[in-house]
Amino acid sequence: MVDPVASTPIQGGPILEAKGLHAAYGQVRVLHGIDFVVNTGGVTALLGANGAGKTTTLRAICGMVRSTGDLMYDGKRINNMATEAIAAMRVGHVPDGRGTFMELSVEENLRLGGYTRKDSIEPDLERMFAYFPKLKDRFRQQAGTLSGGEQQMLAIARALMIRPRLLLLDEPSFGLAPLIVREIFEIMKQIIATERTSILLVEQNASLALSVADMAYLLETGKIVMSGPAAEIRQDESVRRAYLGY
Amino acid sequence: MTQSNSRFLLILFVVAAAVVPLVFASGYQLFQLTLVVAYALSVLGKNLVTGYGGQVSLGQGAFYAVGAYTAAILMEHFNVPYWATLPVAAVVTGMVGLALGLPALRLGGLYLALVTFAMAVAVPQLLKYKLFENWTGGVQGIVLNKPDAPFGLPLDPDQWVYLFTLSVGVVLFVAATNLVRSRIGLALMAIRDQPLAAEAMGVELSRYKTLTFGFGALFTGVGGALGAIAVGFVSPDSFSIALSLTLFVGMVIGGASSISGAVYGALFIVFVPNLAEEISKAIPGAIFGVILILFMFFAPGGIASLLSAQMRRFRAAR
Amino acid sequence: MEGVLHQIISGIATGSIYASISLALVMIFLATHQINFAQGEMAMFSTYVALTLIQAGVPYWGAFVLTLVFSFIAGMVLQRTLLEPLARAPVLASVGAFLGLLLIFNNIAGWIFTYTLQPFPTPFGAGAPILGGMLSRHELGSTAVTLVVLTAVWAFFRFTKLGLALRGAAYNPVSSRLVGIPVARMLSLGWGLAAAIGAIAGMMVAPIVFLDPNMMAGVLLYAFAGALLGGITSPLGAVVGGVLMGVIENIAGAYIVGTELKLTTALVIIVVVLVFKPSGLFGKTLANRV
Amino acid sequence: MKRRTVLAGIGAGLAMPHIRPAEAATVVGVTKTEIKIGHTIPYSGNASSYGVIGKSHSAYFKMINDQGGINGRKVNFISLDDAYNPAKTVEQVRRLVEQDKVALLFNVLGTPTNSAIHRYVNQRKVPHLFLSTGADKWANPKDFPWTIGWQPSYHTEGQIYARYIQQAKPGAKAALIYQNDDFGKDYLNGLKDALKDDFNKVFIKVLTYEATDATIDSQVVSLKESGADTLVSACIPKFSAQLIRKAYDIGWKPLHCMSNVSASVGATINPAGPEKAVGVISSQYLKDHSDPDWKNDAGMNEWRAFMAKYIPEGDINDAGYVFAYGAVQSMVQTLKQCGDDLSRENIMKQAANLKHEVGVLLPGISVSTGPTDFHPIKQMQLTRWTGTTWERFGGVLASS
Repeated sequence: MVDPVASTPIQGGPILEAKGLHAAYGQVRVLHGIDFVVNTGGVTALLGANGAGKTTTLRAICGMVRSTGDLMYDGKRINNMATEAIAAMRVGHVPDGRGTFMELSVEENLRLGGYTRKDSIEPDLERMFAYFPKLKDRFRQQAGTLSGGEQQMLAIARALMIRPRLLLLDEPSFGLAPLIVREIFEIMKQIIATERTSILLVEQNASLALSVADMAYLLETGKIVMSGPAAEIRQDESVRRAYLGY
Repeated sequence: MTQSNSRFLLILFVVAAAVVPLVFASGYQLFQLTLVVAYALSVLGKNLVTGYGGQVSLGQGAFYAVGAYTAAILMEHFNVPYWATLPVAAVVTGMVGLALGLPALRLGGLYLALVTFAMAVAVPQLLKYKLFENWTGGVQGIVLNKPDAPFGLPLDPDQWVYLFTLSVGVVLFVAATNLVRSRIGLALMAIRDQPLAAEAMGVELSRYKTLTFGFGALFTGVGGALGAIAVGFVSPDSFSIALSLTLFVGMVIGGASSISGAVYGALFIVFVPNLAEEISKAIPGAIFGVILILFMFFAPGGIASLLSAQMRRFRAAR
Repeated sequence: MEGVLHQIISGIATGSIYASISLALVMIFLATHQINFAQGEMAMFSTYVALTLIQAGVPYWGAFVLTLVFSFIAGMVLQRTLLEPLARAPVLASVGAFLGLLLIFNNIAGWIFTYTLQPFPTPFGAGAPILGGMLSRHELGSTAVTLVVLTAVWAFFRFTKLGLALRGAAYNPVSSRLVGIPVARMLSLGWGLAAAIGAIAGMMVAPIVFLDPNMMAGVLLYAFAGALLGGITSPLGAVVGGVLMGVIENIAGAYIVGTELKLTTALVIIVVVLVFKPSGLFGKTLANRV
Repeated sequence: MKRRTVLAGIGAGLAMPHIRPAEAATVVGVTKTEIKIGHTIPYSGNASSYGVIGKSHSAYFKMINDQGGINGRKVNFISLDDAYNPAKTVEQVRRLVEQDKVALLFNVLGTPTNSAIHRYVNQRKVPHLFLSTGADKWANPKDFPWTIGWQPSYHTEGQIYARYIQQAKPGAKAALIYQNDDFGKDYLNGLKDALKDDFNKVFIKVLTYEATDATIDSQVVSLKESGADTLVSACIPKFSAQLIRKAYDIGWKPLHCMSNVSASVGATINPAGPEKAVGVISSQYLKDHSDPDWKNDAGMNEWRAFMAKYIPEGDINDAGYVFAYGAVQSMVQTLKQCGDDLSRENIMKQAANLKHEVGVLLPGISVSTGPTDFHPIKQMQLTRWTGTTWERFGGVLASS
């Protein structure tokens, strides 16, 4: 088998492309035709306020909400496919609320992350311990007993176990103390550098997100209102005022 | 539709429920309707515990039995008039409910289901236990006299028992409606939907849970007492686990989180077995099971929620 | 003293009947987080299928295996056709469906197979009972089978990827789908396995209590109580809990309160235990930091 | 306007309550061509095993109708499900009496269920005939002249065992196990009535079980430990079979008197193991299909022919069918005796004036009733299981 990490080219063409994406929860329409791209090996940030539709976008990608328009993953339309089928195509998802299997141990959480893998996952476990040494200490512990920060680390590690070609991260900073957030983002930078996974990062904390992203989109009430390279967005006056707070 | 309008309709409905059967129904049909009211009250008690309180009780039949036996023992051994047994039955079953509600706090979910299930199995065994035999009549049970209409009313016993039962039923249904709209009711629903948030908001979880259990037992117990007066007989075999399961069916069919659902559920458990029997004498139980499952498919939230959804659609269409 | 010993041994024998159904309950709980009240009736029905096969001339173990296959498939089909559509409905609707199933299986069994008590063959031979007649060969054999099933269930959940996925799917279906677990398939697999375990239980119980459509009516409550006493998440707990149920019941009935109140007493004891140890003797305590 | 009409209507309704005419004629449910008979039995629920009795009755009346009916009238047999729930029995019986207007009730099953309607049918003066229960209280023509049982009572059977034990084993140390309900309690009372003050001397251990128990092994162990050398058991077949097997396995060999309810070879002896039951005493009034003695018996062959033609799918080993076949004979005989006078009074009078033979009853046992004798079957015969058959001994015993 070809090593997926090595075979991923740096900053290739788009691995994920949304065109005119609409999504709704029953009668309530949340996304009104948005376009965006995640480039292979790149980090794309999706910014916006609460209720703008960021989480819904991730859920639409994973088939958790019904969508219309086009969602092209690796050249294939994936709208409304079964969630588990999308995961099997190596899309990792760190959901909002972290999605920890509270009753299971840390080890079991990680093994579940590797469910779709046919090869041995033992080396990956070791790799996760290298990123998150805290998880190694808590290997046999029930995941529900972990702190919020540790659960977030576990969620990221679990998603990485799938060896994702595309990693979806939903608010990894949510509800955590600033010190912990910094720790997690430091580790994430490390991951981005070594794993070279394509990432779609959803964040309310725009400055954090822009510090790791290379592309960014700004979402307001279900529409993309601004997009461009992260560095440019960072400089934009309105964004600075509204989202960066300086 | 305005609220006063719908209230008027409701009153009209209650009056019609009282008068129409008196004029048109035979004694046998009046007896069936009396049972409907008694079961409706019992299912209502279950709805309070499960639908509003969010606690699964599998043993509501035990409270029904306690209520029925309270009424029967008072009438048989103490010559208490039938109507006076109801408040006592209410108090006794309410107390039993509170006493059982206490461990219910410690054990939620499945454990409560077990405790109540066990209670439903154990109560008939306790009723025939030799220590209580002098009161309960042991395995033979107690035969009761049918009450006559008071004040020289020109009604036969069936008509009178129906009117009496219906009146008690209406009063308790109104009381239940007020209960779920009161602070207690709102707190209950908050506990059911968001236990942690409710606790954070200062709702005393344990107190309200126990209270619900007590109220639920009370309603079911009064239903049991009315049922005993109507049937005129109680025995341990009248209150087997099948009764608890029947009340459970009444709850899920009618709609657990509604007051009116109890009436639909009671109609179902009184009349659908007869329907099942019409369809097949060989396997009436299986036919009943199939009908039950079909209802779960097409009205998973119960008849009440199906009706209110239809009503909303109807209003939206207008 | 000999009497006490005899009561304990007979309690273990009866308890292993409860334990075998407890195991099926734990199986389905771990896989679906529900208690299937029709579990006992399904087991009874499977046992009739086995009896029909044996009477048709299939050798015991052949009928045994065929019955397992039948039950496994029937369990999966039931889940797919009846419970899958109710997945989004309130939990009470599923419980309602379980009760419907219970009635259907019970009544249909009586209709097809009649209500007459039927002896059911034992695979362990009819030799003399051991321990002064306290333990028949079948009771010994069926206890061994229960232990084998226990070990298999435990190992399945503990060591296999599929077992882990089943547990994950039951605990957290959303996250499970996100890591690629086909949750619907896991649920029907869980039903299939539970039905097969129930079928084993039925075939082991029937030679002791004899086969009739109400064979499991009395067993279900004890099995449920045993499963919770042992801890509903633990296969080992289910077996220990079931056996304890049998022993407590016997001791209470023979020496403490008499036979009329033995069930009540046994249940009170269990409730008291659960008040002090809510997750059961072997269950996991959930220390959930929010 | 509209509202006022509605209220006026309500007022009228209250002022003139519907008054039902009193039952003027006592001929109900009878026409020139038909007589309606009502019946309830559990077809659903835990006691649905008794449903075969209702099934048998329906088939039997179909046969009667095929043969032209009774005195030219066809029987319209309405059998309803009561799930063994007394409240449901009341509902169904009231339907039969008030809506279907049956002439009489026949063979309603169960003690609690019949207790629930006992007073009602007597107030209404509806013949309540040949009940399917062995309780003793149905034979009370003074207070309940409209109710009459059929089978020998459990109470009587208990007395028979008491006398047998006193005579066969003086100084016996006996034990009793009974099902903790009305059926089992009747044996206890029968034994107590027969032994009077001696009961506590003779019976050194009395235990119960619940019909919902899984096994009664624990009780058997306790019974053996008590040191008893004699055993009376009032159990249903499932537990009798367990009892016989367990007692044998633990090497306990008491003189065992077993309730007639469990005397079936098919349902009790075979499951327990015929060799383990050797020496068990029971008493019978019906013939047992699986007993080789009746292989070529005329009465049983008549029944077998009926089964083959009308209930071919029925389980021939189910004693319920034999019981039903016997009970229905008394019903038919009563109607035959009524001739053309099918008033309720006459039906009851004829039901209390029977003297007929029934092919499925043991030789020497017959049905007889009188104005003060509401025990249609008073006799039983003791039997002993030899390992292959029930061997009757000691002649037919009548209740005292």
